[in-house]
Amino acid sequence: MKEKNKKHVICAERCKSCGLCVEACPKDTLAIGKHLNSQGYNVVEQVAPENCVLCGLCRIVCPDVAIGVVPLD
Amino acid sequence: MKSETLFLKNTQTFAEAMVRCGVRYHFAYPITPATEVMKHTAVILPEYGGRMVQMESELAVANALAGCACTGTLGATSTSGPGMALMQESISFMAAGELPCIMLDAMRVGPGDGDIVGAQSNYFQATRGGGHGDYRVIVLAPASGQEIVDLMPDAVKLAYTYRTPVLFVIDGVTCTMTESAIFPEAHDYAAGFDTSSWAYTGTADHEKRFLLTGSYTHSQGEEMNERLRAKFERIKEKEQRWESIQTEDAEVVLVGFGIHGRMGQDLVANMRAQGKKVGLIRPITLWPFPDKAFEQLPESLKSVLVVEMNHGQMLDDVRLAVNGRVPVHFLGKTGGDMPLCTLADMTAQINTLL
Amino acid sequence: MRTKCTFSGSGGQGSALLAKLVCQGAIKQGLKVVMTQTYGIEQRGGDSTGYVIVSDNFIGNPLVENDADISVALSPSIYDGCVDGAVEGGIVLVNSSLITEMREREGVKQVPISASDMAVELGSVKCANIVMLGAALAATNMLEFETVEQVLRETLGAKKPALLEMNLNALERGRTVYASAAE
Amino acid sequence: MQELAKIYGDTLLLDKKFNYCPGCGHGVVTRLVAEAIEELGIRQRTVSVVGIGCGGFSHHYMDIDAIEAMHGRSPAVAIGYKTASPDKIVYTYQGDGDCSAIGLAELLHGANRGLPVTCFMINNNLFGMTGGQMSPATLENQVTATTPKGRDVHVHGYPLRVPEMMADMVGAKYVAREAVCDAKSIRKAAKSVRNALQCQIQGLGFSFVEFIVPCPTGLKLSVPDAYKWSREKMVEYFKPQVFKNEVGQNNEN
Repeated sequence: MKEKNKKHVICAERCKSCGLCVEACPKDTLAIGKHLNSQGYNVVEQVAPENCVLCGLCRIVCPDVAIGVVPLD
Repeated sequence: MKSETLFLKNTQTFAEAMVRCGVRYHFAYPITPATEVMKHTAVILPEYGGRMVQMESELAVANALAGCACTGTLGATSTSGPGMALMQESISFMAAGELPCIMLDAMRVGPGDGDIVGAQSNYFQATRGGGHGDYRVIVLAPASGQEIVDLMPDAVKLAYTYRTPVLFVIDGVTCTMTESAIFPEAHDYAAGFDTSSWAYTGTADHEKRFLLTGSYTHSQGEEMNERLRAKFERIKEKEQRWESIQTEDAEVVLVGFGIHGRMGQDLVANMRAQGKKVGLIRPITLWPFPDKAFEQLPESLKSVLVVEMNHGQMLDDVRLAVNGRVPVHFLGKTGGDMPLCTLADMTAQINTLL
Repeated sequence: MRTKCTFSGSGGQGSALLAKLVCQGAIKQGLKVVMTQTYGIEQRGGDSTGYVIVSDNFIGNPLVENDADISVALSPSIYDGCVDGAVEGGIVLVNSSLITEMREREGVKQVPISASDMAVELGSVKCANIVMLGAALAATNMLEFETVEQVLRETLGAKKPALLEMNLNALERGRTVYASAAE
Repeated sequence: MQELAKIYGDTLLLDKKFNYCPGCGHGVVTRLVAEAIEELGIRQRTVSVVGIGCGGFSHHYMDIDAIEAMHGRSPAVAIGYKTASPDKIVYTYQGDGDCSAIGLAELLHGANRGLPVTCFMINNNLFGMTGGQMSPATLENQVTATTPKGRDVHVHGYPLRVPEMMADMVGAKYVAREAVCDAKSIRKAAKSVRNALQCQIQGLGFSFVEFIVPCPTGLKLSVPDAYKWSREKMVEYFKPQVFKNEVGQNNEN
């Protein structure tokens, strides 16, 4: 599949735990986790990575440029 | 453009002088009597590859001028009292942002809407400013068309050397009188200054820059203010300008700027012809105020007479400079058909002081 | 030598032009000159006065402060001001076509000249100011008559030759009429 | 972070974290502007003139020169700048208070003047930085810090629709209202940002985009609720649409 050239990434340091990506994800792969970043926010994490279709909607809605789908090196 | 003598209204002389010295963009809004400047630049600026831009208000004018200055380009504006009032915020902004520009306040009578007749009612507005916070702008007060021409190269150099607005305040009487002035060959004085170290021209040749006149931390604000303070002190030390006439043995010294300083030259000549020991100090920079002119007042001095077309504004600065050594008297007038103290008024007042 | 002049009229009578012509003549003769003006807020129709000082040295005081050596009063509305604004020993040229009532002022010589009527005879009421200019030159020594003729040629000559002829006539008429009227 | 930088290029400074509140729509618009600048290859000749308010931060996250103007005056500053430097790309980034309250005259005259500059108005329908007071865009009956019983339109007037006023201006060549309340609207908004800047690059004239953005902090709502509120209430009154588009069709994508 074409999407195999890409991967899902989260920049934990930038996340502010707003949850917009969690809401936007069509496959419910994301959730606010327990881990705190240095800003004191509970960082979002992929709870069901196997369901991720690399659609990139999380990147579109994220107001902090903290998440997205990037090409593999 | 070769050297030539032109017979112009002094507002037009101002327009010619600033364009010949490098002003390329003139932002303005019509207001009597400053309108003459924009009428003139609208005609001549295109010949120099520049443009007069009429804006929707003096608020917009002053901010467009700031935007122009951000590119490192020399811009100017011209206005009168009420317009000057609207520009105060942006003048504070430009002083804080260290943006060079040339401004003219063709002073008329206030307060409020006031009247279109000439006055010197904006001395406080010019030297103290109505903008926000601790700031100063260099204020020049020429007394004739020729002096407007002669001061303009300096004005541009001051604006760029110190990166600050330079404000001409010229009473409406001087502005609206017509006389001849000798213009030297045109020269773009702004072009001689390298603005590449500060102008906000895009990151092609420098690291990201941004103009910030506020502060994100209290220490940043303090640092900005200290830097400005040091600059203002430097200007105060180095840039005081004035003209003194026969003060060495004077019993009364007349102090007047602009039109009154100019009339003072005739007054001193007339009174000296009658054997009366009168001298004149004519401040040319209103900020920095020429304190140094008052350092060497003679033993013979009995009093000082300040003459202004207002209720007594420069009077404060003269009193500070004289610092109680002799009495400082005041003669002032605002409004009316011929809104200034006549030579006869001044002579009568001085006779009571001799 | 310093001559102070006041040129007054109602809007459209050309008092400002009159003042400007004197200035141009002065510059031509290498003299110092300063012109100030007063006018109403309205663009047209108000009273207007042009003050001119012609001098052979630097003019410190640029104002005519009720000390005009020569005054021209073109309309009744400014007549009083012209009489009061003259210096002791000064001359007031009165446009007697419009100013029918004159008042005495001691020490000031008032010369009635029916400038508007003469102007109409010469072709247009608009040249009444030039009639007065001719008279003012005759009344003072501030400028050479020929200098002003030359100024008129230069300012009007190329663009409006017909007007030039009329104005030159008006200037001459003013000069000759002053001599007889001043008797 | 380095991995995300790969897709954003040089304009967005990802080592600087956004100072916006969690869920703030400014973050989305700031990113869209940065992406468009990157895509159009204009970073080194672009200058941002920012207003006073939360939008004032926007330039800090981009590697471009910037001018922090006085409250409301950014369009006038931009016009002065563009007059002196017509080869530069100048855009303003202002909130609805800066743009449509104190700075409405500068904005509208700027639009009408038609000089090719771009103004972005980020409409979160209140004054965010000063703590959620009523702005011209506050909806009728909406509770804010200064309208504790809701905006009384008989006292404070009606919510102000800004691009509608420009649509008829000859000098304005690209005028749009977008929303950034969900993925679909954000994608459309991205297109408008590009078009607006393209309009300037082509020297066509003034361009303007208003963005309806949620301000969870100012609205005192959870992030999802604030987005829902904006999608339902704001977008109903401030209808997203392209009012005018004179940008060359070949630049559409």
